[in-house]
Amino acid sequence: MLELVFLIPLFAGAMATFLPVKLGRVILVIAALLHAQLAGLCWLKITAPMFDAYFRATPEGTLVLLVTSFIFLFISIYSVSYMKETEMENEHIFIGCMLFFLATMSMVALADHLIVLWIAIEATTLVSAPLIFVHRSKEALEATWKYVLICSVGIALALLGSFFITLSMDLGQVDVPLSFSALQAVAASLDPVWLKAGFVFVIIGYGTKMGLAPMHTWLPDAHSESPSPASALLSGALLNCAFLGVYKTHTLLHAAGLGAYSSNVLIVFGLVSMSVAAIFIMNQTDYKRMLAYSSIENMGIIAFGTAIGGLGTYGAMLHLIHHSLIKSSLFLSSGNILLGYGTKLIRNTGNMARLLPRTFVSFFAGFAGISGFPPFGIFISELLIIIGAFRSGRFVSITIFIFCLILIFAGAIRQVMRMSFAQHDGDILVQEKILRILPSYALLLTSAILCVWLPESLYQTIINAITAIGGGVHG
Amino acid sequence: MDTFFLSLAVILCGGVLPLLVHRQFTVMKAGSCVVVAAGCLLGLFPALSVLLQQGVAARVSLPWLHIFTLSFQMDSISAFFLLPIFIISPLAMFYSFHYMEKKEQSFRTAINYFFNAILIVSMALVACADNIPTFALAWEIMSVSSYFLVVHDFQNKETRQAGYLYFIFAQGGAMLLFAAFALIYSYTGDFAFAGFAAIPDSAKLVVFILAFLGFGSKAGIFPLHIWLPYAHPAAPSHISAIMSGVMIKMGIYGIIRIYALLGVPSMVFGQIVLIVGMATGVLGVVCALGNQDVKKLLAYSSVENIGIILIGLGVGMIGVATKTEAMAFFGFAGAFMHVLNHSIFKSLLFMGAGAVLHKAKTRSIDQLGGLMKRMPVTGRTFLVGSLAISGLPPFSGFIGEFLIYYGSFQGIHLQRTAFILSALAIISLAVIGGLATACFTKLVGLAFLGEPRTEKAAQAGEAGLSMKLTMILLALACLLIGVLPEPFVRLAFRGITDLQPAGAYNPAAFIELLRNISKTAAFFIALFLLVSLLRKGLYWRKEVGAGPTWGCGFTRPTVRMQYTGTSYAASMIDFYRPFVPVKTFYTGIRKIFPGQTIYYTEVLDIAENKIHEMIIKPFFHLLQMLRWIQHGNIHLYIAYIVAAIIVMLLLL
Amino acid sequence: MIQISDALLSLVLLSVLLSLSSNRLVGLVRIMAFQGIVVSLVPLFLNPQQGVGAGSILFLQIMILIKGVLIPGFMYIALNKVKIRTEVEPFVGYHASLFIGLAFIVISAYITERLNISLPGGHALLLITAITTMASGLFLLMTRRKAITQVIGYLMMENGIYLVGAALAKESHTQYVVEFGVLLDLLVGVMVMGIVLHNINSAFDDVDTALLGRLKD
Amino acid sequence: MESIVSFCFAILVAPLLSAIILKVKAFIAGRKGPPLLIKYYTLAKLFKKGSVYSTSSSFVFKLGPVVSFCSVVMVLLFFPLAGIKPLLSFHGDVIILLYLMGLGRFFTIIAALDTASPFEGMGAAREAYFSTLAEATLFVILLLFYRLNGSFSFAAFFTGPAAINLWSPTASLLLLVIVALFIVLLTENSRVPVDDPATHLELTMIHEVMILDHSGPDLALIELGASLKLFFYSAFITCLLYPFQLDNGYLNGLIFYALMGLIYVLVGITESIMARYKMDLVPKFILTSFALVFFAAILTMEFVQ
Repeated sequence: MLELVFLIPLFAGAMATFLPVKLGRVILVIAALLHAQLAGLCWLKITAPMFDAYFRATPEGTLVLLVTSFIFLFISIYSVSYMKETEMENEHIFIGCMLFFLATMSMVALADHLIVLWIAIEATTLVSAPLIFVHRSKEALEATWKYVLICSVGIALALLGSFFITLSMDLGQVDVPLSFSALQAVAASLDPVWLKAGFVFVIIGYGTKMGLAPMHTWLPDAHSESPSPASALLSGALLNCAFLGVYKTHTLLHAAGLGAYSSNVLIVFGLVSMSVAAIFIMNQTDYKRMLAYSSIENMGIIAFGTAIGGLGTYGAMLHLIHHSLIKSSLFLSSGNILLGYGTKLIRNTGNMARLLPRTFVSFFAGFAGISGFPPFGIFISELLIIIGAFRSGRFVSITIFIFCLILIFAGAIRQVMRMSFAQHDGDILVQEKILRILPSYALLLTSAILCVWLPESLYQTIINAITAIGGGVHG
Repeated sequence: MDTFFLSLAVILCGGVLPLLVHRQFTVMKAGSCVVVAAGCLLGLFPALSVLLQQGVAARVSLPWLHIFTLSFQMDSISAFFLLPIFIISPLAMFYSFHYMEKKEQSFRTAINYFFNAILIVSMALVACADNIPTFALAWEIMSVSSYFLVVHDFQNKETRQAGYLYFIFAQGGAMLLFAAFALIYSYTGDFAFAGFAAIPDSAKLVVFILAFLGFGSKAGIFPLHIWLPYAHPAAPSHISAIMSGVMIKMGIYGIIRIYALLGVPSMVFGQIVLIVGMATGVLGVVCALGNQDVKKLLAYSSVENIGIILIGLGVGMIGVATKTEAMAFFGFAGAFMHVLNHSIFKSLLFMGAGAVLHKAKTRSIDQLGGLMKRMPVTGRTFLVGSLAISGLPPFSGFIGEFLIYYGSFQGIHLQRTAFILSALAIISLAVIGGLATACFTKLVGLAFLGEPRTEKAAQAGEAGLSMKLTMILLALACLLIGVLPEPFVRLAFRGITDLQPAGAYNPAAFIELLRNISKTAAFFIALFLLVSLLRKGLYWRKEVGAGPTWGCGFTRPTVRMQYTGTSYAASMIDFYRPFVPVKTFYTGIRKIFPGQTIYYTEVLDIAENKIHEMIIKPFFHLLQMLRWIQHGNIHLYIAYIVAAIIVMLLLL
Repeated sequence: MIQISDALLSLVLLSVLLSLSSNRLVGLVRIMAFQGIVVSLVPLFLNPQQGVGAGSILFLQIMILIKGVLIPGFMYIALNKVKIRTEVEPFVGYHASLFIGLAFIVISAYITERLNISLPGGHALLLITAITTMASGLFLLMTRRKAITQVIGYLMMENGIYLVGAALAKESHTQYVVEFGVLLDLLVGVMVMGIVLHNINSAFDDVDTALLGRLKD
Repeated sequence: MESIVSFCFAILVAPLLSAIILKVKAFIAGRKGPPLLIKYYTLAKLFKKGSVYSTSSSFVFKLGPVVSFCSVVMVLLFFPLAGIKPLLSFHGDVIILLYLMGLGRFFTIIAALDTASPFEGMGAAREAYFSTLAEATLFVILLLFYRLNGSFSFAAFFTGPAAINLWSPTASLLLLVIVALFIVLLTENSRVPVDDPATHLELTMIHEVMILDHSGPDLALIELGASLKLFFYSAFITCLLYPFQLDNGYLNGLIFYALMGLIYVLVGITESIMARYKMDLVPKFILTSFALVFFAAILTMEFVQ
């Protein structure tokens, strides 16, 4: 009963929405724990889907599911403490939507049917809108509006793309169920023109959701205005889900022999995203926006890595895992900073090393991790992507890639050092609490551990996920 | 190799220990020093045994993350570069025992010790790494740990800026390295270093240039040295000693390693290295001359010495390219020797500067003076260090430079390009030598001699015991290598045995020459003692008076009338203008009864200046303009999506 | 004999043009309701020879309910509740919009011509209508100041996409469950938008999206 | 044995030769001038005296004269005078010798800075500055010689069959070298037009101002050292002028010292007919010498194939 993975949070969410808040918090954590176990079962291939026309535990989906489940567990622990501190209005709605969000994301991860995937992704937009919106400030409203509208428009286009893929099937005179796994098998006989057109719309559509420039415009607003646990979920889990949509379509094109085309498209989008992130990380004034742009950058990296194939794709998958872990940890730390200083403006923060030492450690370590320093895994993934790109002879794009990485690092370290070390007059509003520190530590630690020891089965899952598009470790 | 890893483990323990016992300040420092020193001592054994028993190259590899192996190999080059790491680092730790005195910053000191240990370990791993991922990993750990050491005093704005700059250069350099390695991998499909030589020649050049820039940014080649004069002064002095004495050498190690691995006897490599080396050396020393900040001056002097080492390497590479064995041999050996020497005297000088900073509370030469009497040990050891770094016999610096000279002279008989380059190498070495003398006479003469220029300098006292002992030890080493160079040069010769093209030369005749040098040095010292005795004799039973310095008729001289560092260097700097711009600030005299006026000059670093003006500024302006993209207007945001679709459909 | 489907499609086109030139919000909502119903009917008449299954009848009813009644009704309530001034307030004038709408038709005709694919039943008009509707929807999204007109633009775009789906996809692939899901998403989406709209109105005293420009770099 | 004698003779004779310059200058100015033995008198007087040390100075001040004297003596030990093999010599000794002179300079400079006198500082700065340029010239000369003759020591440059001198096929190059060396001689020994040892304004001096505070035997060592240094440079030029390869050692010596005397006279004449350059023109003057030898070195690309 694979579907339990998203049914349980769905049910829990409904319960949490209507039950008292205190009970809701307990439900949140319990549901997260249950979900983690179910995801584990799914990973171990113990559960089978009931509606196998629509759902299926693909390796890439399993990977995303595992990551989502894992970070959700820690975010849920964090958000319990966070919500206590902020005395949120409508907390039951927040908790409910968190769980709904988990449910829809799990559905994305398991969806195999083209349109079901679309429905699930669209649903994530809808259930996450209240998460952004929860503070009801003018900025939050604006961010929510932009999020909902831009993403809806984008995803509507993805639906169009899915229709085009259906059309290519009709034109290719094949009649199979409209699921990725079925299409994969007959990919060669699909009509190439419409398949490409479908890919264009899908990548624009899901790319909007994934935060690929130039469709990324909603992302910095939404990620910076939502409460930190929600930002962590948006950045660490949601973007992966959207990526999954892109990835599956890319796989389809690759199987149809159009891999070169889709790779080029992905590379261009990846690089544009990184450039845009570079532009805005330089001189950024708001640290949550900075993290948001960093997510855009990393999605660009993942898209790029996926596209170049070989080691690069392996690197992209590793990047996906580690980015989720580290970025969600960073957003959790940023929540502590926001509580501590009461502002998102970098210039009003400072001297974190003294004032919020534990947060400083997690924030700085997270930053080092996201910039590709060992002992965090992004070091490996970036190295692999660079190597992979050279291996496939994409010299111009890798030059831009490296240039953007340096630029982003230069921009971000400036702000991070300012926050960590610069003079700050004034007191800390809310002190650090162990419950709000440990989750971000745990996430970082996981990344570090995965950089030292990657379990065999996880490695195998990654390999299974990437072999379909010519990824591998010997390419 | 087991001993090697054991020693690294011990060093790591020495790093973790302070974190555990940071509440007992003295115990923590002493414990950490002892453990790290023990680890380093242990590490010296395998390094020396590889160096002394020719051809022993130990290799260890273990799997990592399914697709990599972490593999280490200790050949003669690695072993040689391990020497400074394992010798200088414990001494610097020992020095820090009295240098890190702030008990209230006990935890921060513990963190400093922790990252210091990590830095030592990572440097050792860099030197022994034998494939791409291992190297990249060790390299990045080295960068990140040294960054934390630089920002030790993070309250200080300048320190933060220094750390910022350093981190960017470290990461940028690392990216270039990754690119170089990736390019190699794209041909070999194998992570191991061993296969590097198999790639096509055209790619080798690109790889070499990328790697040269990447490693050069760590070593401090011109114009990528910009971070150095900021980071070294910002770090605590024992860290500066390690960074300048040891860490930047890892950049040199990288250049040598990539050269050895590519194994291409092409002239171009040598030309690049030599020309960059000359520019680095000359501009480094001129900038050093122009700077009045003791530690900044020393940092620029490190740039200069990197230049000298690169000249040596360049000469060696040209020697290989032109099949002039002796030239190759001596160029490389000289570079190796200078690496060792520089690590010794530069750490000595940084420690001296640290002692001055510690006691006189200022780094500006123009505020010091007369320290020789107030800090006799520091002053004397600093003098020895200065003599050594100026490359004067009978001190150690001369030996390395001599080898490089000797190598360059071997190239004089060659034709055209090789001849001109050798000639230029010799000339630039001479110019660098002369300017280094000028620079260090300035440093010693103005900071340690004469009268104190400020109250702070007048009240300075001698440094603590551990600091003194360390400096004396290093100063003795400088003299020892200068007088008895043979065993050390032999080590350098052993060091280059694994540098294939140069390894075949038989330096027996040269050993004779070394003995001659050693004899000359001894003779000179004997002569010196003789003349001193003679002088003693001449003064025997004579009246020796004391009085003020003759003011040339000026009756009321003050200490402020002494020559300053700025004025000392002014005309020499002027000679090298446009390459060394000077910023002058002068308020002028305006009114009939002029009030206070301000005159102020600063020697700028051309690389920093020009890069900032010509690249960074316009580029940032462009970025600022592009920020318009995120204007907040949702209609246009949707238009972006539409535009993206249209473009993609048109390109379909 | 005039084919019913062609007539319906013409009606859709007409509604698109009307919506472009409409200057009253209430009118716009009514046009949308009309368009929703017509669009829902199109698939029924597209392939008359195939016959009509029970499933599709049921689905048609749900469709009309959602597109023609629920969503417009919901927007109507929102319109009343937030007391929006009734002008549409475009960035691009009504006449210009109308002309652009006509241009869309021409361009879609050209594209359809170029695509040169075998459409079910040879309905070239279907594709023209679909593309025009989508383009006009996007156009409304980009050129209308009020938030609620953007929602309408979004709806129009969805209608266009639905038409494409109806034109291109065989029913056998999508089995109603999925289509129902799509519809549900649409409905919830519009509701969420409406809620946000409501909140925007109470926070800003207007739903002019030009006010929503604080978040920028 | 011969070498020791020649070396001792050189040390004894050097002050006398220095006095020749004074004599020539006086002659041209139409004065009688000091006696030829004036330098000996001065040295004797200084050796007899005691000293006064500045309270500002430290041990470095006392070290200065000793080290600079020793360094010059060392150089002379390696130099073949009048074709006689020097006391010491080995392949590569030129470099260590030039650097030993650098060591001497180092100590002279810091000894000057030790007095805390602004004038001495000024002199020290100039000394440091000009010698960096002169040193470059010397190294180019070395590399030129190495290219011509393949040897690497003073003894090998100037003795043996392949000795470098004006009578060899590469004489045209050597002319340039001799002019350059003469300029270096003037610079390194603080002669007009670079420096004016006879001036009475400290602001304009280089070498003399650096030793203002030295007195007694210290000063004597410096004076003697200065004479020896001048002797060394003159001998360098002399060796280039003529190969001292006659069988008769005495004749060799005679020609050698005659040529030496000639060079001193030349220095005297230069001092008499030229004015001291403005300080900022001096580098140009020294650079001329560098340009000359560098040109010569480039020319070897044609000569030596």
